[in-house]
Amino acid sequence: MNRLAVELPGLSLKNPIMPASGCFGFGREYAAYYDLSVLGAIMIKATTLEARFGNPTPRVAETPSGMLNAIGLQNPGVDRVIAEELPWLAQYDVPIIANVAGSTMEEYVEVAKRISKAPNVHALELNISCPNVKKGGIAFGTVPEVAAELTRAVKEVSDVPVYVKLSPNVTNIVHMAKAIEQAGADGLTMINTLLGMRIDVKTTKPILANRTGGLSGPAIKPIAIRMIYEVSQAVSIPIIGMGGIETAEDVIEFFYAGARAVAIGTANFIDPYVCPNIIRDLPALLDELGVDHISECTGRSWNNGSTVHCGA
Amino acid sequence: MNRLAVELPGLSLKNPIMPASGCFGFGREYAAYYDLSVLGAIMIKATTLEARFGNPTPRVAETPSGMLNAIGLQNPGVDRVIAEELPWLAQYDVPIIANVAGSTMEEYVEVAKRISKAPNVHALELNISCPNVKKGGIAFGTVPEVAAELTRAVKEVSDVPVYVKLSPNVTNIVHMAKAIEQAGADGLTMINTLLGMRIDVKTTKPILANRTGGLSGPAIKPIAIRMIYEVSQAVSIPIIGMGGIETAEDVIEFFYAGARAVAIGTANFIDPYVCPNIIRDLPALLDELGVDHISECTGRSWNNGSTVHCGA
Amino acid sequence: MKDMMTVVSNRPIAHRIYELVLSGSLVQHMHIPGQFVHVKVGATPLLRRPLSLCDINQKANECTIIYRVEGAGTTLLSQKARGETVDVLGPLGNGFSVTAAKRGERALLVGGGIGVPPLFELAKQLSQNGVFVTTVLGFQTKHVAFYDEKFASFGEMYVATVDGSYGMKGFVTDVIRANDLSFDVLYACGPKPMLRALANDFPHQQVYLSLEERMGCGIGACFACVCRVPHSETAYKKVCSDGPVFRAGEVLL
Amino acid sequence: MKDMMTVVSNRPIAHRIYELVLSGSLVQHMHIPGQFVHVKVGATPLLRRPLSLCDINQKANECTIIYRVEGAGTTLLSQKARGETVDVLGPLGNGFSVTAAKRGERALLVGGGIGVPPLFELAKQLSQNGVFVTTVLGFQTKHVAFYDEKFASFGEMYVATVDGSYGMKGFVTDVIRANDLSFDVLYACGPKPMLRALANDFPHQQVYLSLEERMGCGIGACFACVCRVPHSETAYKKVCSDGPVFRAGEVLL
Ligand SMILES: Cc1cc2nc3c(=O)[nH]c(=O)nc-3n(C[C@H](O)[C@H](O)[C@H](O)COP(=O)(O)OP(=O)(O)OC[C@H]3O[C@@H](n4cnc5c(N)ncnc54)[C@H](O)[C@@H]3O)c2cc1C
Ligand SMILES: Cc1cc2nc3c(=O)[nH]c(=O)nc-3n(C[C@H](O)[C@H](O)[C@H](O)COP(=O)(O)OP(=O)(O)OC[C@H]3O[C@@H](n4cnc5c(N)ncnc54)[C@H](O)[C@@H]3O)c2cc1C
Ligand SMILES: Cc1cc2nc3c(=O)[nH]c(=O)nc-3n(C[C@H](O)[C@H](O)[C@H](O)COP(=O)(O)O)c2cc1C
Ligand SMILES: Cc1cc2nc3c(=O)[nH]c(=O)nc-3n(C[C@H](O)[C@H](O)[C@H](O)COP(=O)(O)O)c2cc1C
Ligand code: FES
Ligand code: FES
Repeated sequence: MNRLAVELPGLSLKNPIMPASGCFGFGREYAAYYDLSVLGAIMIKATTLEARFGNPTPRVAETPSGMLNAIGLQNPGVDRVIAEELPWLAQYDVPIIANVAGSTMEEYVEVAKRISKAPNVHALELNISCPNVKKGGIAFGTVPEVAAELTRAVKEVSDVPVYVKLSPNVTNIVHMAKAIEQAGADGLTMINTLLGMRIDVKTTKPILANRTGGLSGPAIKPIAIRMIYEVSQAVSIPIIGMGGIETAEDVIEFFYAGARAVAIGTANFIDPYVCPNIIRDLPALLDELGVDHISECTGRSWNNGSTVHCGA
Repeated sequence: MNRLAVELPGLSLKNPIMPASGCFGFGREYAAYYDLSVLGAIMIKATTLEARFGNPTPRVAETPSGMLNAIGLQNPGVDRVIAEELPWLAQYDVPIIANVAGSTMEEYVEVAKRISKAPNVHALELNISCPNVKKGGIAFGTVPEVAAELTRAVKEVSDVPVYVKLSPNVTNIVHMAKAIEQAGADGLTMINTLLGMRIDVKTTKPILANRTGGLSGPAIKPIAIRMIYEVSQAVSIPIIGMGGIETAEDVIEFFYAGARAVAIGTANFIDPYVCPNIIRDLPALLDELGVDHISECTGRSWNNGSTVHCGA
Repeated sequence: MKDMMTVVSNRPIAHRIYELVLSGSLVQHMHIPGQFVHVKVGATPLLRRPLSLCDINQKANECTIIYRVEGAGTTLLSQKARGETVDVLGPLGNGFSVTAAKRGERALLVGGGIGVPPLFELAKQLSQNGVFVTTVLGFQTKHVAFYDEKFASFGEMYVATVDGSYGMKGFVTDVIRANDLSFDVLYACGPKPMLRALANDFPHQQVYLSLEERMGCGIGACFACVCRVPHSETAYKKVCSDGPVFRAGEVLL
Repeated sequence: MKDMMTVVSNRPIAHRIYELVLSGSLVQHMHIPGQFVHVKVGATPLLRRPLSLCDINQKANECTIIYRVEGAGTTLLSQKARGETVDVLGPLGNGFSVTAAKRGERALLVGGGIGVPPLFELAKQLSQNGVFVTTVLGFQTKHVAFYDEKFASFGEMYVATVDGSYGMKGFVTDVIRANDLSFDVLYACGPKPMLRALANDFPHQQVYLSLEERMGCGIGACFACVCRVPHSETAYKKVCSDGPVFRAGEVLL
């Protein structure tokens, strides 16, 4: 028995560990460090319809136990991803989850339609944190109806299961999740980054050229855990969890909160071997915890009562 | 000239540094470490109508560069605060900002009415992150109309200016701030804690007895900076900033983002002398930055363009 | 009071148990057994760690702390070498009432696991006051036991281990019963179930218990560490500043 | 490649400038001047810090890095003592083309401030190849200048300081003009305005420039460090993996 194998819509994973979108490019760089086939899956970088250069630099800034990024969706466009990146990745025995982004619903739909037909793409991940240019730049992922509409539209054209990536920058993550579940999403991935900013005291200017950016890394882990805990008890579709994972213990914490698999982002930058290391460490940790199979960990800390907190 | 003096509605501060509510009790403990008169002001612990015991323990949990708390509004009730704590604080030459909390609008109003009459209370701080028991436990601070209504009601009865403390757990902090400004608030304080959670891998249980709690400390600083940056450019009432401040440099970063004064919470636990130390360090830092008066720092990094970010 | 103290020595004395000797002028303020220090181990982790004073040596300007390597903080602490410094806030809290036991009276000291350390300074001071000290130490197993010989130098010393690998098999309460140990004052520090058992077993005697609770500030300001008081819905005591030592019955366990 | 390397020495050589010598088997993979290592200084700060290789000593299994104390990372690095370890990822990036300058040709090495270090290994290798090395070093002021004598051992060496406290008053470009320095290949590392000025002054010659950019991964995966390429809206190069050294004109400065 493979104690780490996990079954999710469209995804038969040999283990539940995958690099998070945008933190692993299209895998080429990490392939120099280890065999990508050891991974459960790979979430590739956000892909848009046309090639994009992204934001001016600086694009990253460090924060206490975290980092801000404002890459700005730099990517070669869906057709080149299909022509160049996915075939290259096909040499590895690893399912690909394609991260789909856009500025309009039409763009998402078109990217999803095309990329979901690639043979090694086993699922889509809709990055709904992007601003909707037709709706005054309000992110798709902050209005339940808009996110639901987008989900439905993408589901209609996708050849593979669709996971929707939740933005944590919302008042009620459970409302969002339920709307997206009802719209037919096959799964959720969460959380994307929190909006943040840093200012350089010497120059008086924001450090990021884009001024604001997305906060990731260990700093956001408690927020991710809380949101996964809440959402996983409110929906019945599976959740791939992410946000600050660095160790096998962190992975178990996400499973206890309700995740069925996890993704690792920022930690890849700190240690390129972090994913294979976690995969290596998990069996011994399961032994220590007296758990046969990692799936048994999902939702272990669930509790039906609702929680209340007052910032005090 | 006092380079650190700051004027805010109801508050003539000798410097813009004050301990944040809930992180300094009613000052008694820190008075053993230094003379409280050195402080710009003191934000005292949240006060409710009746005495409350608060949540079961454990009430705190550590996170990367942060901590979670779920104290649960423990306090002796407004009448004892007025009878015992405020008169004791009156021995110090320091204005008090009274943090007002409640489970219903009526409770807030009653607490505000009573405590705003205390002679050394120079302003109120409405802690609107509390769940509204009459509205299904949805926090006052997450629905603009509810927050506005509460602000109006408290303004009507308060003898002193009213600052409203924004919860960061919202989709659009600018909407909240504007609604509260229109309702007549004299100022804003921000940010309160972010909702988070930690699970103990050994026990499978949440570490906090309350399960979720409020995330504070350096981890949330980039989120606070971003929100203050956005809100300060959208409203004309002053902002007292907080969230992860540890050093004089952090204070300047908050001013650049748009704060006119700052509060220090979690850092008091790590170094009881943090507030006087920052007050001591600020003049030299102003020299280094070539700034005569700290007020000149407010909003130095403002920029009219709006920012856009996509979590990618 | 807060100061940087210097590591004099820091060595393992049992499985994952370290004995840390610190030197600094803060020692001149340390007098009462059962008080603790709140230690900032490095830039990370963020919060301080409460650790009990185990031995106070005013003459040498040194104090000893014994800690078990648990998580990030104590792991980092275990890596501190002689000459390095740690940031210490303290002494904090209300310790054991040494004077509760009078010259010629019998004190029973009961320690469980990592609750043993503060009893050492207590045993020292009681002995100096002419109190007869009997100690019962409970551990999980032999290889995590420590300071047993040191306690034996003050008087009778019993050990219980859960697995029977050292001393009597069982709990400290079993030892007390088996040996019919009697006392004028009982002082205890250890896991809550042990404290509860002791409070239950000796409801009519002078019993002092040292409690543990997760802490924020450590000085009474944040209300993280409260415990309930009998017969009240809202009354409370703070472990950090009212305790960590309480009279049995004073707070709900 | 990633490994723990051991601090051999770590000492200040100018105001806030440190010279760090590291030892470890990773050195056997270090060959190319202008490459950098990505250093994790401790548990905090979170991200690695890119630092150029300044000297590679395969025989001794040692490499040298020179860094300026700027913020949290370099401050912590400056506190590392002999025998301590640092976590090093590297060597990374594409360094200077040593072979661009042939035996008997003249190489002009231009370094500004903390851009000076990678030129040292470059000067060494060029000299070994029989290339004539002239160096121009620019600093803010005298007390932050370093390695001037070391560079002088390879050939002509000029210094410019902004305040005129050492060498010529002005910028490296002033030195080049004043001394009418000519070359077959120019190699430069330093602040962007300096690199821009050099690229403008010598549009028709072989010019290699080493760039700096804030980095996430350091290996080409995160797209933090891109720069634009002439005549394209979407084309880019990554400083970490395509650079940090580029031919002038290859990327927009
Ligand atoms: C008054 C008092 C005295 C103590 N004296 C000693 C002593 O002499 N020797 C000793 O080994 N231990 C003692 N402890 C327990 C000690 O504080 C914890 O073992 C230690 O904080 C664990 O830190 P960590 O970083 O290794 O573990 P982590 O689990 O990583 O700590 C995470 C957080 O939880 C807190 N925490 C974890 N366990 C405990 C605990 N048992 N009690 C309180 N907070 C905890 C930490 O302080 C920290 O904030 C005492 C606790 C208290 C309250
Ligand atoms: C390819 C390359 C080679 C370098 N070689 C050297 C060298 O040999 N010696 C040397 O002293 N410095 C060098 N630098 C600059 C060095 O990386 C920064 O000075 C250092 O990262 C500052 O870290 P800090 O923690 O002290 O400062 P902080 O300001 O606290 O750093 C905060 C964040 O900003 C980043 N950062 C700050 N300044 C820079 C910068 N100038 N370039 C890139 N990232 C920055 C840090 O890496 C970190 O992520 C090089 C930079 C690059 C890109
Ligand atoms: C540099 C960087 C780039 C990212 N790019 C994307 C992206 O293209 N699409 C996306 O959905 N999320 C993107 N993310 C978010 C991550 O996939 C992940 O959700 C987030 O970083 C939290 O995980 P972590 O804390 O492990 O990094 C990016 C994050 C980082 C740090
Ligand atoms: C232990 C603790 C108790 C708090 N209690 C209150 C409170 O009673 N009322 C309130 O408005 N905010 C309360 N807060 C929030 C702080 O005032 C502050 O807004 C927040 O912690 C962010 O600042 P910091 O990162 O500097 O701690 C509390 C925070 C902590 C850590
Ligand atoms: S730890 Fe803050 S009150 Fe006890
Ligand atoms: S730093 Fe990540 S691509 Fe260059």
